[in-house]
Amino acid sequence: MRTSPFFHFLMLGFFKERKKHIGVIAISLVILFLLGSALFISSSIRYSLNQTLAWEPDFVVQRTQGGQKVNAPTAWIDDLLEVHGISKVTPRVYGRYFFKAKENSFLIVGVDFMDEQSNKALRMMMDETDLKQFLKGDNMLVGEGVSTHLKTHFYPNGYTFLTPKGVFKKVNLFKVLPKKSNLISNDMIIVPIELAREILGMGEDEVSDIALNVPNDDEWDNVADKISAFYYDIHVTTKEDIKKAYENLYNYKGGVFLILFLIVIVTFVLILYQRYSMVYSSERRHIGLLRALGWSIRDVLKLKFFETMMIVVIAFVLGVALAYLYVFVLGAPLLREIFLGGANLPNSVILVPVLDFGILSSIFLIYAIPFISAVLIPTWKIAVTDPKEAML
Amino acid sequence: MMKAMIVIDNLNKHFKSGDDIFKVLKGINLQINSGECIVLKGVSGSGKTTLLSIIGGLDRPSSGKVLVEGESISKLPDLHISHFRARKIGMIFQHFNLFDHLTAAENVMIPLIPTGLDMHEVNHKVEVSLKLANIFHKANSAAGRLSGGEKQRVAIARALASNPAIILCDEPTANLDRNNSLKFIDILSQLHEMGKTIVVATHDPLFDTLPFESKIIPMEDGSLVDTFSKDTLAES
Amino acid sequence: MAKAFYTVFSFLFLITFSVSIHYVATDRVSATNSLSAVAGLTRMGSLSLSVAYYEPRVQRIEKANNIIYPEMMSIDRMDFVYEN
Amino acid sequence: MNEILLSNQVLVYLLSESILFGLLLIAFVITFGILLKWDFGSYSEQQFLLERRAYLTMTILLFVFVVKFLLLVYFVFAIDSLSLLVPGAMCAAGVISANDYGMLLLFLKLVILFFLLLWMALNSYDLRAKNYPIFRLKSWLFIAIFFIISIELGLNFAYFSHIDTLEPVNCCSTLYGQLEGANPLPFGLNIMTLLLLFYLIYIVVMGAMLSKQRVLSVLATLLFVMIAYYSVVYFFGTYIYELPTHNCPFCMLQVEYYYVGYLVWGTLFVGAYLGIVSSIMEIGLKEERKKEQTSALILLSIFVLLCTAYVAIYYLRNGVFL
Repeated sequence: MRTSPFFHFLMLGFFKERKKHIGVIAISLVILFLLGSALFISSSIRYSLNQTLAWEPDFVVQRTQGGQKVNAPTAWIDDLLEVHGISKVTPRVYGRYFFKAKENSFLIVGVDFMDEQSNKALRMMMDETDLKQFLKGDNMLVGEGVSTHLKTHFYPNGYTFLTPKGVFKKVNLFKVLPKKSNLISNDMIIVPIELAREILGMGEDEVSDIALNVPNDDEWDNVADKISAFYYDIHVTTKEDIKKAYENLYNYKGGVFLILFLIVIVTFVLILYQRYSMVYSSERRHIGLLRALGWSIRDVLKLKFFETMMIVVIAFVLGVALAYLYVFVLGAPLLREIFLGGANLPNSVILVPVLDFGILSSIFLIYAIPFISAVLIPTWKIAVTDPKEAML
Repeated sequence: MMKAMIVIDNLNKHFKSGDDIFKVLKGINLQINSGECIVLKGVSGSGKTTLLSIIGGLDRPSSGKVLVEGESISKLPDLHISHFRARKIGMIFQHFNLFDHLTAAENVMIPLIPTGLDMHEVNHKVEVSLKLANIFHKANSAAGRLSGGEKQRVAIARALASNPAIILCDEPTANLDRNNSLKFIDILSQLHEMGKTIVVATHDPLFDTLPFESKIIPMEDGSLVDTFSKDTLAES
Repeated sequence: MAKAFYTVFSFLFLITFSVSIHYVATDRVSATNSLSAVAGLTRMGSLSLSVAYYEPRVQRIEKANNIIYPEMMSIDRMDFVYEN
Repeated sequence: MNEILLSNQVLVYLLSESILFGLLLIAFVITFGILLKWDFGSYSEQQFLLERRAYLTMTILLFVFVVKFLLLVYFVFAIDSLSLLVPGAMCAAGVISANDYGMLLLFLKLVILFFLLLWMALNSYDLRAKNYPIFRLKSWLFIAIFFIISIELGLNFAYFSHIDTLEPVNCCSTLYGQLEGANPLPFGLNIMTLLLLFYLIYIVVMGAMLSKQRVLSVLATLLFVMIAYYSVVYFFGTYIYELPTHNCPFCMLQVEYYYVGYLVWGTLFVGAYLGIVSSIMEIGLKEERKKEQTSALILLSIFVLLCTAYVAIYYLRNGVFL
């Protein structure tokens, strides 16, 4: 085995006195773990949402009055269809249904199953016979959160909705949406569009809002301008806006986390500075001896630098791996509630692993730079120890 | 033909403590030739340890010069003075100064690390100097577990590791019993035969009658009292 | 002691390796597919947050999460971020 | 609080830069004190203390150099990821031109890295000599670097706090594209003459380095960096993107082009820096710096080969030039 004598000595010092390093590595692990988990969760959610964006409509047109969204008339659909460059204009009917007993709410979404895209998507979820069965009666597809909630309140096979008109409407629970889509479907109830109108108390000529696609990206701005000019109370949201909102949401949550971490890091730096000043001052005689035996300041600095780098690398790999295990294997219990909220229905999402250069380098920089900076001055102080210390 | 190895020219050293200036060495002039053995004798506080560390480049003079093989070492930048220590000086300390958690061989390795040799050469040199100091059989025992005499021999092996021309000993027998002290003197005479320049700072009377040619220089209150040559071999 | 080094670093390597194995072997496609299916069906891809920031505030019936200051916003409320 | 400032990468970046600045501030105070009292001939305790303190400056600067280099890559990466938030920006080009500070900041970063490298070279020479012959020179150089870095820190904060997320910015095609026939190239060159110059100056640089014409090699390398920049943006880049109208120095840093931009710009700048610094050292201090010269030559050659390879491979595959 060809190793350099310097390396050999570095390892000797490092492993024979490992007790000195374990404390620092432990604190580092905690910090890296928390930081890594927060960033992993937010980037994973952001990744999944960006994946679903491809299926979302390019534009959503809403009617607003006094800043509040109100239902739009179906007549708008025909107007929009006449604009050149617009395809796939579909009405959307949705709203929240409050489960009075516990003050929880579901998202009721009405779907026009005759629509081509909806039909295709539905086929991705169930086979032919199921499909026919489903369309026959008053059936609903519910998210996992809804299904659990209903079950605990003794509605295992369906639920009787109370419409705003005071009529009871019984709907069968046909199927639970897969757990994998929990990120968006947890509190969702999918029903045929007419049924949704009934439950939400909307008129036949009303829709919640209108979704439309513009296949030519270059025309987006033009079309948005054109639609906005149609009515005085129209509000147009583009896919870009949604994308930005996601970006902001997770920058916001991640950012708040990071700012909290800055405080932690400052404390960390102070502790490190103290600790290394202490550890190193106990090594004073040793270093003095090394210096007396012909080690230059540069050699000692090199030794201490590599020692620090070993700690940084060990802590970084372990910390990130722990965070990975916690978030992507165990599903980040507790911490994910900060990102998803835990006020309504408990959501157990499956977080798709996302590791990229941006996250890893961010974690590394925010940990390693304060760490090494804190150790720098104590290291220098010990490295310039007078060789005559060895004579005392 | 005697070659001047170390030349000390009007060397002064003082420490400041508060407003008082503490003069440790006062105008020392000395020439040490290659292959000579010098014993600096004096009570503690006479400045012999300070003189020794200035010769070894461990401490800096306040004024005056130390020339080793014609080159002044008292004003060299750290990188160079460290190099000088690593190549030219073998130090033997009063308290052995070994790393207790390392083995004997690893202790001997330390001065060889900054010289940039590869592992193979280093191991070879370690083995040679351990054998020279007659402690090779304990190469792999932790230094902390060795007896006083064994520790001393490891310290000697370490001082010899980079094959230096100059060996400096600071109170080498202070922590040894009489038997081990005599063994130390044996090794010292071996080194003398090898042609090393040796400087010993001690107050041990054992060094008054060394079995080989040496020069005893008494020190008192920071100055050399008198220099006289004493041929102990001729006397015996 | 170089042995200790190799032990520690092969351990770290093992960890990195198993993380990458898990990362590569994770079934991303089916997760993405079921998300896409729901998004395609409903034309909606918004998060199923227990807080829906796109909802108008007046409609909300919420439990005060701090009994001493019931009017204090809970930490999971996001809508104030988007008021621009 | 601006939403840009809440982006993870920007936060991490600004924090790192601030910490580095704190360290540099310590180094600055020390260096200033040393410059006032430095007297190498003296045997006083104070002089030895100053010599020891100089080691702290060295340690800090070495650390800062390494981290600044990493942070430059990280900075480019961060602004690239911000292009999602800034309307109209398709890549880093749009974000960097979102306000007047961006381009200046990027330029300063390149300048700082050059000077830090120069400082490293001077320092290693100074340490190897036996009497710190250029100690004052390198200290003054550090003080100059410190002032540039202070400006850079200010620009960092000014830049990131003045990115408007509502006002659309220009994308690279408007920033670098040839609009209305205006010629973006310097000295009224056209693509053919630009390419001719590119290879010609490359040969001059090689020749000057090999024949040890130091002054010529510094000048030629400087000129080469400039010509190479325009050549990559207006000619070689189009082969990387395989689109004749796509002129942008930043898009090639993205994953779609396998991050090749980092390699292209990295070899060019590191190669040129090493060449210039080692040549300056040889002019000023009469010292052989063979290793640096050789690595500079190798890096610049890799750069030229890489650029040429993109064109050649495109031609071999499609049988035509763009």
